[in-house]
Amino acid sequence: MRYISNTSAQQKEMLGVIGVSSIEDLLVRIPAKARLARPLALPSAMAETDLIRHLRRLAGLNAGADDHACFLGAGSYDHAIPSPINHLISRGEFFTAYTPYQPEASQGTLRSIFEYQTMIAELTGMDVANASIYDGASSLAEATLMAHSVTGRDTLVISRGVNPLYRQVVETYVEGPGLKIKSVALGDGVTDVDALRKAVSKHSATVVIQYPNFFGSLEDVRAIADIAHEAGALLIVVADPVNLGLLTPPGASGADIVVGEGQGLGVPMSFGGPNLGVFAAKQELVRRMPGRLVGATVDVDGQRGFVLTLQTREQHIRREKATSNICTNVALCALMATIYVSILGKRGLRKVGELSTAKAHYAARELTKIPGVRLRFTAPFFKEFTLRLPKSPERVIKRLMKDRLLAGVPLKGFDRAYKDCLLVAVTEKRTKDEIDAYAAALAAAVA
Amino acid sequence: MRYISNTSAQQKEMLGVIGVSSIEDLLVRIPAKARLARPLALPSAMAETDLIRHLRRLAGLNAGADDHACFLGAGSYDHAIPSPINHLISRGEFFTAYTPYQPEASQGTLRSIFEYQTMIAELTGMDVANASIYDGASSLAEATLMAHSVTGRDTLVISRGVNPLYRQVVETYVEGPGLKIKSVALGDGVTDVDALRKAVSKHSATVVIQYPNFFGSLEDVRAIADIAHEAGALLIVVADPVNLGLLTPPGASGADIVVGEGQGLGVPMSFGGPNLGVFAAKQELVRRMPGRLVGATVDVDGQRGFVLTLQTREQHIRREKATSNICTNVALCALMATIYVSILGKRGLRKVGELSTAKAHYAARELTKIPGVRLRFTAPFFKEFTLRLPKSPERVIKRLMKDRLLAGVPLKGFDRAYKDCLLVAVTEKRTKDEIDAYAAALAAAVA
Amino acid sequence: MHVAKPAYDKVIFELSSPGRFAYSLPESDVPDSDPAALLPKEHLRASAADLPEVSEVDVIRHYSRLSQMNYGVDTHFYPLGSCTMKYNPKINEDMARLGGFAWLHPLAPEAASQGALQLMWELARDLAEISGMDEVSLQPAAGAQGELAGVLMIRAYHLARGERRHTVLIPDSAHGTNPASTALAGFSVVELKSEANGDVDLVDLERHLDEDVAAFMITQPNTLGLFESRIHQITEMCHAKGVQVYMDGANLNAILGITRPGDLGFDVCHFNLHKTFTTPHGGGGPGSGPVGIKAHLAPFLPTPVVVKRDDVFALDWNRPQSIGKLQAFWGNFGMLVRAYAYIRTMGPDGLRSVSENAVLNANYILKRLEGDYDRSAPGPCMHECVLSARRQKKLGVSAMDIAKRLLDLGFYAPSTYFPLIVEEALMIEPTETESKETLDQFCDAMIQIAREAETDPHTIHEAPVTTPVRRLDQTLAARQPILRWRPTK
Amino acid sequence: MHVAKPAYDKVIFELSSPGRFAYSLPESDVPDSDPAALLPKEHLRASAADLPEVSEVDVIRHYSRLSQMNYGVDTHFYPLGSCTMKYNPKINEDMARLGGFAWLHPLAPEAASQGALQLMWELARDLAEISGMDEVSLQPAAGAQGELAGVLMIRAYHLARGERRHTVLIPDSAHGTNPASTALAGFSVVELKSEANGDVDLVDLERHLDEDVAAFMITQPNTLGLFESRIHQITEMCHAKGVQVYMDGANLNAILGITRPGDLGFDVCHFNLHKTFTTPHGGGGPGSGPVGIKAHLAPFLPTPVVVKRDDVFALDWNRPQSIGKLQAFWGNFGMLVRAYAYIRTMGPDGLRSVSENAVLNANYILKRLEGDYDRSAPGPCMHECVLSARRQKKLGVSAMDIAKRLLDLGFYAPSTYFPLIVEEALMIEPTETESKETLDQFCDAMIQIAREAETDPHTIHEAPVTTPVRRLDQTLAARQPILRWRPTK
Ligand SMILES: Cc1ncc(COP(=O)(O)O)c(C=O)c1O
Ligand SMILES: Cc1ncc(COP(=O)(O)O)c(C=O)c1O
Repeated sequence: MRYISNTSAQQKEMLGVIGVSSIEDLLVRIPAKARLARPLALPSAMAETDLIRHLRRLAGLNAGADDHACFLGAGSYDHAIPSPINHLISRGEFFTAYTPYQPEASQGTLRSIFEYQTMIAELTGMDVANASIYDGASSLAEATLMAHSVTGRDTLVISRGVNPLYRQVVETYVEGPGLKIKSVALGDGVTDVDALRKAVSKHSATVVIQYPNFFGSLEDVRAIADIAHEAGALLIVVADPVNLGLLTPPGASGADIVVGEGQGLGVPMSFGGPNLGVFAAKQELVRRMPGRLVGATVDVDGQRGFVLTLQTREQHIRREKATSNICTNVALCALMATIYVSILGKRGLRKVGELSTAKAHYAARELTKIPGVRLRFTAPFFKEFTLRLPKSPERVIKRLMKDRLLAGVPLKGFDRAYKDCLLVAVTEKRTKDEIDAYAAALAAAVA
Repeated sequence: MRYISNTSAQQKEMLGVIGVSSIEDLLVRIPAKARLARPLALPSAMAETDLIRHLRRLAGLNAGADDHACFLGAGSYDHAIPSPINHLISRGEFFTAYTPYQPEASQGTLRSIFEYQTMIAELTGMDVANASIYDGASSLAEATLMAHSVTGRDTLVISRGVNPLYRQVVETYVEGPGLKIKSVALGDGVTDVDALRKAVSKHSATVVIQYPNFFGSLEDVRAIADIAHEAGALLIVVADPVNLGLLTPPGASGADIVVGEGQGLGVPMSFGGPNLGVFAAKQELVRRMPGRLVGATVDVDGQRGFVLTLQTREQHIRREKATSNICTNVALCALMATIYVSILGKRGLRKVGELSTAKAHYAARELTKIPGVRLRFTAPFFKEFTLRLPKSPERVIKRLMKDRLLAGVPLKGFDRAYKDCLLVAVTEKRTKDEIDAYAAALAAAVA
Repeated sequence: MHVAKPAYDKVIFELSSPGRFAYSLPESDVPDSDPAALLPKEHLRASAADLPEVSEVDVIRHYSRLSQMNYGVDTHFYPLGSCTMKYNPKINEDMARLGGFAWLHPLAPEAASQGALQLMWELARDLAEISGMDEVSLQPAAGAQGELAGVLMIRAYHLARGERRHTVLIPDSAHGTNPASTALAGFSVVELKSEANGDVDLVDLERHLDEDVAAFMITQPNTLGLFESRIHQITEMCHAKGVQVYMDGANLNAILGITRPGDLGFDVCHFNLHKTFTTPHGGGGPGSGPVGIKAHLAPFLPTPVVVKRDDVFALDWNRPQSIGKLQAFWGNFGMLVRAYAYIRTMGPDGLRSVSENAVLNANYILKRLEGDYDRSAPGPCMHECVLSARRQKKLGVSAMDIAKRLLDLGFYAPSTYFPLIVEEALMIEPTETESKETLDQFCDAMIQIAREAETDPHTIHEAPVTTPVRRLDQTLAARQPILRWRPTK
Repeated sequence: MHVAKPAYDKVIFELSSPGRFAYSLPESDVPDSDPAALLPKEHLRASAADLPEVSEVDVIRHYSRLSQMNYGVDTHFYPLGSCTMKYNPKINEDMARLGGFAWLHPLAPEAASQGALQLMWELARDLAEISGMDEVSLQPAAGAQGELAGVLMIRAYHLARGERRHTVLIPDSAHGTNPASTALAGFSVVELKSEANGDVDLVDLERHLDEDVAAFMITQPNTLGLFESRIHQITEMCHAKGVQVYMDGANLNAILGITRPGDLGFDVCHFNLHKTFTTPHGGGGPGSGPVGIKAHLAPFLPTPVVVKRDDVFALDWNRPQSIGKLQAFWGNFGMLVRAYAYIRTMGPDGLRSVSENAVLNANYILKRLEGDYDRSAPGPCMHECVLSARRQKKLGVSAMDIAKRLLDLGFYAPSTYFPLIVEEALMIEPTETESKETLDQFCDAMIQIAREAETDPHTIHEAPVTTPVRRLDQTLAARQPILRWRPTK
């Protein structure tokens, strides 16, 4: 076996040293009735060339954004990924290292996480960020638990502008602690502030909104922050950091915790995972935060170095009293994001936002010129918007696939009220030609 | 510019230090009439996403062996390339290093070349190998010049079994020194030994054959070596090292110099370049060899280390008297080959030969079952063979492209005598299914 | 004499120069693209985020240099117990990066995702076969999330039967995520004392099993690297009291093709694809923690479930009793591709051989070191062995000191101080991918350190001296947390 | 105190263990596959080649560790004069690896290679525009082969006009490949003495120009990094005598978009895509050395020539006067893809900016170091500057010593002892991709060394001490050449 180094001669030699005659002798603690008496019923071993052929075939059955114009969003976005990222993260010293438990032999990872924490704090406008959570949804779930533990309150007030997939994950996570969820309806594409005001009470641990929200619209974060804070609840804002090069950071509008999906920062969509759960908070909440934190310190010679710190929050020390059960997180995705932000930098990240805005608005203009196609909401949107179609979105999607266009996410599955709606995302990667082709194809499809 | 580090502020600062006011001031030695008065007429800069789109389109116009079953050979072969090779050679420390002029900072490259030299010597059955020549053809050309300089003789006796493209390169290289070339005809697929005996004389610097030859047939190297040596000529054998895991190494049959194309050892075909010119010789010829050589030595502390050695053969020292003009060679391709040979190893390389033989012979059997399709020669062949077709090979090729089959190399362009012939190569990568599909498609095409 | 190079000591922000950039973005090709005209002013950032301004060469050089400050499996032996730091095959990386996988949007139409869904369906089926479980969900993002999912399914199961059970039993030898996940699922954790070798104390277990107990959660082989022999008895005892048995599958690398959790009576078992199935650790993830269950728990599986209907693969959302979702999409698909490629590469015989060699390697180390370090338990171990440095501790050399010294000798360190029930624990997991030569070098180093503890403890206390930084002040880091870079004025 | 790790000291053969393997090959799926039955016995190797027997993890770890013993542009500043060690963009690597490029067979039908041919056709056209030449052949595999092709075309040109000219004039400052290639093309080389700053000595040139001279071959900017101002006069003098003028284009990075060889009167010029156009050096190649020519030399271009006919790209073999082929196929296509990607990325303004910044960076270094090292010539330089360590040499510190000391200070070394006309030459080419910060660090190091030469030469003589090996015995290597590994008994 090419992944097993010892030859049978060496195996014999080692058994000799151990003083047994076969590997069986080492398995004596496994009782006979526990033993599997047959080989595993799995396909037999494939050679590398056969494996490649097989997996290329499977991959070929999928409509990837590498050869389709992708207007899908709803939590995963086809932003351009600069080439250096993959080259750098593929270096074995990063790729095949464990969590930096031995900091002296892990300064590469530790330094990059420290940079990552800084970037996320900057982008979100918060004081501190952790080293990552699995994805945006679980990051939100962790944030609601944290709000609960900080406030000692049991009700979560969540806008229906928050990605429904995220809300489902929150529901899973709050099952154990038995927290209650109050949903707040939308007005015209954004959280109904009056309804929110009514929903909030002294039992509210947190108010959760998304910015821009699931439908692409821009919430009035500041106003909602005030409502939450008046009631003594924390404001959690779900935000995609790739948008925050251009948009006002939630921290500047009063958020106490900002979570979100960082996939847009250089992480391939990869059918939805691995992703990058971003988590940032105000300084005073740091000791209640879930996940790893890297801090700066010095070594015995006084030289700067980095370590995992405030570990008494974590499961390996605090066990059932830990702030979270998270252990393995998504360090490599955080590294991708760190390199992404380094490459895009101060001006580039803003430009990604500008281009996405411009192209999304152009697309909305062009698409709504088609008879019967309208914007579902009038609220201002950013790079994603909700269309109402005169024909079944599912049919339209199928039709546009023929032109190698991934037209958008149909909303029926999320909410039947939106069964005639299509959520369209337009990143900086989309070209005018692609948008025009989309408009032409859509016009034909709904004609 | 993302590849230019200095900002305009820094540029100004630097100009200040230099004591000039603009970059123009640094270009004073370039006379006005030499200056280009307009911008270069090139397409304007493309962003990375646009570039990717453009080059994917160009690449998509080509029929690569990644999605076609490739039966093309004639000097470039679709052998399987183990995945680790690309991962390792892509490490910046290898990829972006220069020729190891500072050995202390280049031990990685030097060690790997030392390993490469050892592997090539082993495979070819020779004493020493150099660090590489551009490709098999230029390697052969260098070998003929070396034979000329060693023997002081002016005539090269070259079998028509040697790849005609290689013979063309030899012609180019011997134009300067004014050497004469005598071609020796083929008998039934292999060099006509009687004709060879007649062609050889005391003016012959070398006899050149290819093993297996251009048409896939196996030459009697030993017999030809005797003829060459009797006349005091050196025997140069062109051989593909990937075949020499199974086949008798030319060194064991009397070759004095072995050259060949090492592309099969893990180097992508890449439309024919970069390739890997292999060059190996007997010990006594080492000081007449072209190209770089790495040798073992010790450092001031007595530790083993490696350096470029016997450099007085080379152009940077010997200038017009150097054994060759070669400077940059193909070190990275040599590294690919080194890793390839490490992965395949003693048994794997033999197995590549066995599988190629088996599949080529199976293909020959199946294809020649088709009425009118015959082997052009009866001489034993290895992984490549020459078919005579009942219909125009060009037409057949075009027809089979529809089934994503690259059927073979038509021989008309090389020699009109073979205008009904197709040269078919079958590597270990081809499957029975592909061969059967080929047979079915060919049967239909010639029916 | 050789001297160390001064370590690189930059943070990317410190390379920044105003106006420098590495990005490549096209100019807008659409009309009317001024964001100030398109978005209300209050939504536009008042000032640009303070991010690095560097060139592409800055980025490449900085992160290449940072990487050189790390040890990885690709460069070093990494005997980190419980983590299964085996070699991560490169072909898996190529496969995960195929366009149809890496660039596939999770909400692409099902008809246009059939290859991805087929891969997931097959992988779930294969993991079920490997573990002897009936169904497998691939959604959990890592082991801890697999635990959460598993415990939540147990909870839902009891509730569906009308039972409210509040506690989960967990041995004191368990990994920290076990109690943490259990608590997160709303249970109280009762810690059971293990026997000295990590075996379950059956008497104690018996005593604790009652109608308030929802589950018993153990690691098999246990965290001392020993197979729990009385496992059938244990699972039967539990089942007799209506208690579900959960297996933490972190140590699955010991038993592939040899024995199966499902056949041992476990009701739930999670996998760590980033351990047993070669997906790289990446400096701390991403991982993937699929969870397998017996049929009675199937109604509670996370949504959606990948199903096959008439040769068409689909996501089934219609699972009214489901515990719901764990992450936004379907699982860490990129990791699933790697694990799938690995399983296909190895085949059934290969996988069995993995475990056999993992066990052989661990026992070889155990044998070679048992003279110099105390064993935590008698007899052969499975895929890892836990030694104690208590002898060295008496000489003033702790498990941590030994770990640091190993860094200087060219090895990453074993896990230390885990499991908690072993004093000065050194938990060593070599994995099957290491050769005897490497194991010998490591054992030689360990023995050298044992000697040094007796004769030259100073060298050990000074260690590491060859790493980019030396021992770091953890207390300072925690007391005055500096969690982000700030410009020095 | 920090201490260096002991260097890794293995050769792959030393990791071998009989029976171990890393390969993955399918079993034969065709009948009758025994080679002994298919091939005559004498063609089968009597005994297996003595190759390594190692596992995949052995391979990965060995070569990862070897790589760590190298300095590359990705990790270090590489001020190697004449080599243009600029940053190699990563996107070029991705593009060269696209399936339709990397897996394309050179003899695939033309109709199935249109994308590759188009790329070559466009690149040749672009290089012609950049250089002001009329046509460009992409076939030469490196600079030296480009020279050979160029000189052979000149030879063919003269012969076609019925002239037999036997000599080529080359300045003493030339790179070694110039005389070597010229000799290979069958000419005698006459070396011309340069002026002290590397300029052509016009009087001497005039004296040598006669009917036996086929060509004059110079580097522009010259190897001292200076632009030859009287270039029009020179090319005119030559042309008046029927002498062709060849430009070694190794230094093209200095003049992109500023001036063009073709406009200066050159008849032939080669390019080093591995210098100016960012294809990586790979530890010594592959490179790519296209050659550009004026129309009168077009009949002699190497075959085949990529042509465009009615929007279809083709290889034109019908060139009866061609000098023939230089390598088996069409050129180092993989490198052409990279160069093409680079030119498209930069555009005309970007390329000009490359040269401007390359010149700026070199002059900045020159300015900062001219107080401590002797300049080889007055005035501003182009893209590189040549310093002399003759002052240091008097203190017993040679150019080589300085180079070694730089390795310890974290930099690769400048080119040393080239050009030959400068005593103790240190040839420094920073390239445009380096930042002022890096240049300053380098200059600080150089100045530190100049101080050390005065006060602490011992440190310099001991250098390098931080590299995996220290100074190596070159004499021993050449006297008793050990050119391959052999097992020790
Ligand atoms: C025994 C055991 N259980 C659970 C876990 C948690 O797994 P993860 O880190 O994937 O969440 C680990 C991880 O180290 C472990 O070793
Ligand atoms: C001035 C000059 N000419 C020619 C060459 C030869 O080029 P190559 O190494 O590509 O053959 C070099 C390479 O260093 C050079 O610097």
